[in-house]
Amino acid sequence: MDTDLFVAWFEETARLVRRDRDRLTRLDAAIGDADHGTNLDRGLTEVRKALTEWPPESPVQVLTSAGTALIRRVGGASGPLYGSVFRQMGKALDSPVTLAGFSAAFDEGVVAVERLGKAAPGDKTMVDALAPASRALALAVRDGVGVREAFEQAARAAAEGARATIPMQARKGRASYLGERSIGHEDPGAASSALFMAALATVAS
Amino acid sequence: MDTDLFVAWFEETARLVRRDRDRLTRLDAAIGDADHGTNLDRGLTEVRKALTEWPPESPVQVLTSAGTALIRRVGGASGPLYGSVFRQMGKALDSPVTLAGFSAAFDEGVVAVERLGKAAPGDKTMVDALAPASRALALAVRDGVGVREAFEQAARAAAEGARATIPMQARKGRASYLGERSIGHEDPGAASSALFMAALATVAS
Amino acid sequence: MKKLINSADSVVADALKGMAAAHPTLRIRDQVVYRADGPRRGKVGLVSGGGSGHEPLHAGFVGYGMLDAACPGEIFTSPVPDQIIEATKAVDGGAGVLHIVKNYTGDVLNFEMAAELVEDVEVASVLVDDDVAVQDSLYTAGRRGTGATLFVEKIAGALAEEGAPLDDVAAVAGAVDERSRSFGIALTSCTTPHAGKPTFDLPETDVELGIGIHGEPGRARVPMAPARELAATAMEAIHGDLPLQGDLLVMVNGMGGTPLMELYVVFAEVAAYVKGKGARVSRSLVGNYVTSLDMQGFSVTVCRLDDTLTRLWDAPVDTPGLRW
Amino acid sequence: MKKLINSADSVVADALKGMAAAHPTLRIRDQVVYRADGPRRGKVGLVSGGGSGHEPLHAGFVGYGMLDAACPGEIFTSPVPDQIIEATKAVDGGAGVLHIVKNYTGDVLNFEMAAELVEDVEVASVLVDDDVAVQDSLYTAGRRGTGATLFVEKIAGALAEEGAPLDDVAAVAGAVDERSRSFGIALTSCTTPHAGKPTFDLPETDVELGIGIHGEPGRARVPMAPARELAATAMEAIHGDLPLQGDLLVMVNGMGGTPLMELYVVFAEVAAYVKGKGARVSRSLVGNYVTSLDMQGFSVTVCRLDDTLTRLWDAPVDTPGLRW
Ligand SMILES: Nc1ncnc2c1ncn2[C@@H]1O[C@H](COP(=O)(O)OP(=O)(O)O)[C@@H](O)[C@H]1O
Ligand SMILES: Nc1ncnc2c1ncn2[C@@H]1O[C@H](COP(=O)(O)OP(=O)(O)O)[C@@H](O)[C@H]1O
Ligand SMILES: [Mg+2]
Ligand SMILES: [Mg+2]
Ligand SMILES: [Mg+2]
Ligand SMILES: [Mg+2]
Repeated sequence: MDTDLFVAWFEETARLVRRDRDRLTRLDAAIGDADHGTNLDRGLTEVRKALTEWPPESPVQVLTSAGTALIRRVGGASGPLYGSVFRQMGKALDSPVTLAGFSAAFDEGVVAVERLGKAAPGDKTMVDALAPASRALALAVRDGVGVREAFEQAARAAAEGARATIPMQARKGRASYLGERSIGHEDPGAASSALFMAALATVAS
Repeated sequence: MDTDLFVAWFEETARLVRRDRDRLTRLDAAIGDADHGTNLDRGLTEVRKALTEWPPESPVQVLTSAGTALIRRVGGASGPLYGSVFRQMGKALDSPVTLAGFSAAFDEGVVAVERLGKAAPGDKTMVDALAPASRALALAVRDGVGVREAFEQAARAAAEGARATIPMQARKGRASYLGERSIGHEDPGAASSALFMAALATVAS
Repeated sequence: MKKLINSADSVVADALKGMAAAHPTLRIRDQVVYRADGPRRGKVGLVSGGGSGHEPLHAGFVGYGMLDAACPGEIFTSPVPDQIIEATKAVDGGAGVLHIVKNYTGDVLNFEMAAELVEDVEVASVLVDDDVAVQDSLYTAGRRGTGATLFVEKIAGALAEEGAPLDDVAAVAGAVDERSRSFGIALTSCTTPHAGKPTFDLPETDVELGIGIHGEPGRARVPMAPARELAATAMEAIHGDLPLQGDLLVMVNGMGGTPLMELYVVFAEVAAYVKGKGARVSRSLVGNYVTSLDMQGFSVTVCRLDDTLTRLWDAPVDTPGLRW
Repeated sequence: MKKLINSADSVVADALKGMAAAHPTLRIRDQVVYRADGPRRGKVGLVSGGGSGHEPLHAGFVGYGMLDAACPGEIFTSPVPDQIIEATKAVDGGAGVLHIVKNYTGDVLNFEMAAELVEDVEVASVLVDDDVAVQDSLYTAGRRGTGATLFVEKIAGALAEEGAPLDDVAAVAGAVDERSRSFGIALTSCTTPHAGKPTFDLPETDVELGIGIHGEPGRARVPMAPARELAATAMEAIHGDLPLQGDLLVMVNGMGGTPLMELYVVFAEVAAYVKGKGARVSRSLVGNYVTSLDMQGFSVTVCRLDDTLTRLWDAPVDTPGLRW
């Protein structure tokens, strides 16, 4: 896995988030404050700008640069959280990048989010998409499947994880204010996490 | 025409205005500020209260008391204007009250409004209902018709006068701000003037 | 329509109760709002009033350096002479009383009646008519009084506080009115508590130009446009009537339902427009001051300042709605 | 949706341009709003911030006796660490800086990141969490920060102006938060410029109880009721959490689209409720201070005063949004 693949990952994510911006904002309107799509779209535009203006020379640079751009431009809860995923992943990534290395580093990123957000699976947050994706990657490594297949499994796990947030009652973030009224809606952060993983599957194929 | 008839006139007007309050307010919403029905209803409630609390002993007292109550409670443009009609009419009324005396006094009331409001027929105001009513009374006196018939002719003239304001462009009051956009709506003050005259016809029959 | 009221009939009285509870500097009696510390001997008294629904105008401008009393009528309905007579007598400190009257038929008639009926008090009147949306011609009731009322009340109030005689206070009030122009634009109608539904229907695509402050529809309906264009429309109407030059006092006023953030967006455009004409925004005010219930929209009021007016504008004021 | 904006993307920047043009006492740089006369040597600096859409909070409270800087984020979006870091460095006069943070995950995370990254400046933080509509439990992100933020900023700002050290300023800020409670009710949803339609649908017959200030729906939906009952609902929620007693500072705050007249109607009911509990409205504020764009509705915030807090509340303040 080379620098270009990592760059392509964020470019494809940016494309998907732009495409789904209004859907993400609508999901956030239902149980939050109607800004998630706009926030993330603004952040990923900044990520693309950063990656173009200072062309990265390694996967680690891509992750650090993207994470920093997200922190610098997204704001809200999701900015620091997504920023931490990728900055932490960048810190943990060994080169050259193997699937096992990717999986381990990604998991550190997910753990960083859980720690920063004090969120656990079942709290109805992005963790409910990210953690299953990370687990799927780990299983794929264990089972020795190829990169493409592994990323596809991760994307599926993330999408299922996002969908599984629908019946949950939120315990973290803005949706938690709603109490039982948060039940019945997909978490916007989990939905956007699924887009990150879908983008990964696309660029690996 | 005795004191009771004059009291009954205002009581019947109060009833009609209460019944048509929302219609008058709607007319005012179209070309004014949506308060004419409320204003007049409040004023006539006060008139009834005044006539009950201090029982009048003559037609002049009814008119003065009603006019004062209207001035004291209606506010807006219509309060001073209607108040002046009846106070001025009271000043001009001779006793005992004949149809000719009524007609002459009423006309002085209408002239007072024209003077106070600087309004002439055609300006799309209450004058467009009051002036024709006054003319109808004068004609009835000239032709020697009975009181009941005279008041009915006045009521018809007022109603026609009110309807005739529809195609007019307002030159006085709030509706004048609308310029040509005031065309096509009945003037609320003319409509309420028609109710005063309708009430008169009812109590005389 | 949902409103934070107990009933349409009691809304004005209930709001005045709230004002009395919130502002110990005010005294409220028989639907007249007074400065609790008035009248002051030898000071010209300032009385204004008009229909309710324009808050903080007028009652919110009662206090040191501004009004001595305000007479709130029912919603959008001029006060009655009784209120004005009471207020005029109560605030007279021996130096006479100035009536500040917005030019509406109802306000004019009721204030005139009151002025005639007050005995033993010297009364002068100033008519505020700043709205350039209305032609002052034989075919209208004359220009409406809108945003400039605040300027007149503030500046005349400051001069009265200095102890100037009635003639001078009336003169400066008249000067402010002559040097001021306004224009308003509505994005939505307001809803009066009694009517219970919007006074006019305005589709999502359109705005009303040249509105008044009583939910009267405007002079024309045009397609919605960005803030820059709407601000330019208002400024052109004003500039066309009174060329913008020199030092200006500029107010971007919300109609009641428009958030402050949007008013600042408009103010940025107004300031740029003024600069483009070579004039200068010397003093400014951005906020909801002369409102029309819950209407969304804004008005701009511009006053050409001179040194005296600037000094009087800057003079201390201490009212619920304006304080410095 | 009609809004007085040029575009949804530029609304925050455009509004800040307007603020800069309207208020010479402010200096605005890189989406941070500063006092033009700061920093002052030896004075603790106060920095707050949060999503935009709550105007005049926070930027409107920058000035003498209140904030030294405000960091406005995008609409309803916490500011980013860069803004907070810049602001913190710029306002430090050597005595350290207090971050006043409303308790929302995003605000907390971004302020924490910034605090970690600022070097050479002593930073303390106070978390405002006054909204009794939210249970502070393991099952929520904790109570939200709403109206009490204004109280914290005003009172801590006054103490900082007196030259108190950072610890004391942070302590009084914490004390104000602990002694304050809020509850909000919405009659309508707000509409964010980007979404372009109401965040939630609320029928003509219903209101939302226990709303936040970002258009989040509330905890429950109940039938619309007269102002008296809605005020009682809010006051009961507050009184149930922090019994009303002694001298109170009471704010009836509009959510942005509600006219002042209605807020006074509510205030009258709130004052009557307080009296009924044997407590006293000692200080009050009625107006649009901590808003949610164009939402119609109100919130009540109550703070139990003591002599020190009263003195600090009364101390002079000179900001666009609060001045005495
Ligand atoms: N404590 C938390 N831990 C993990 N994720 C969180 C937490 N709080 C919020 N989130 C995620 O952030 C998303 C909201 O992001 P966004 O709308 O951009 O920020 P904000 O809530 O500040 O408006 C939520 O849908 C959720 O997935
Ligand atoms: N100058 C005037 N002369 C005569 N009638 C007038 C004048 N101005 C207004 N009116 C009448 O008053 C009516 C409006 O009354 P109302 O709605 O109660 O007062 P306002 O216009 O102050 O809200 C108009 O429909 C018109 O008939
Ligand atoms: Mg959000
Ligand atoms: Mg009317
Ligand atoms: Mg009226
Ligand atoms: Mg947000």
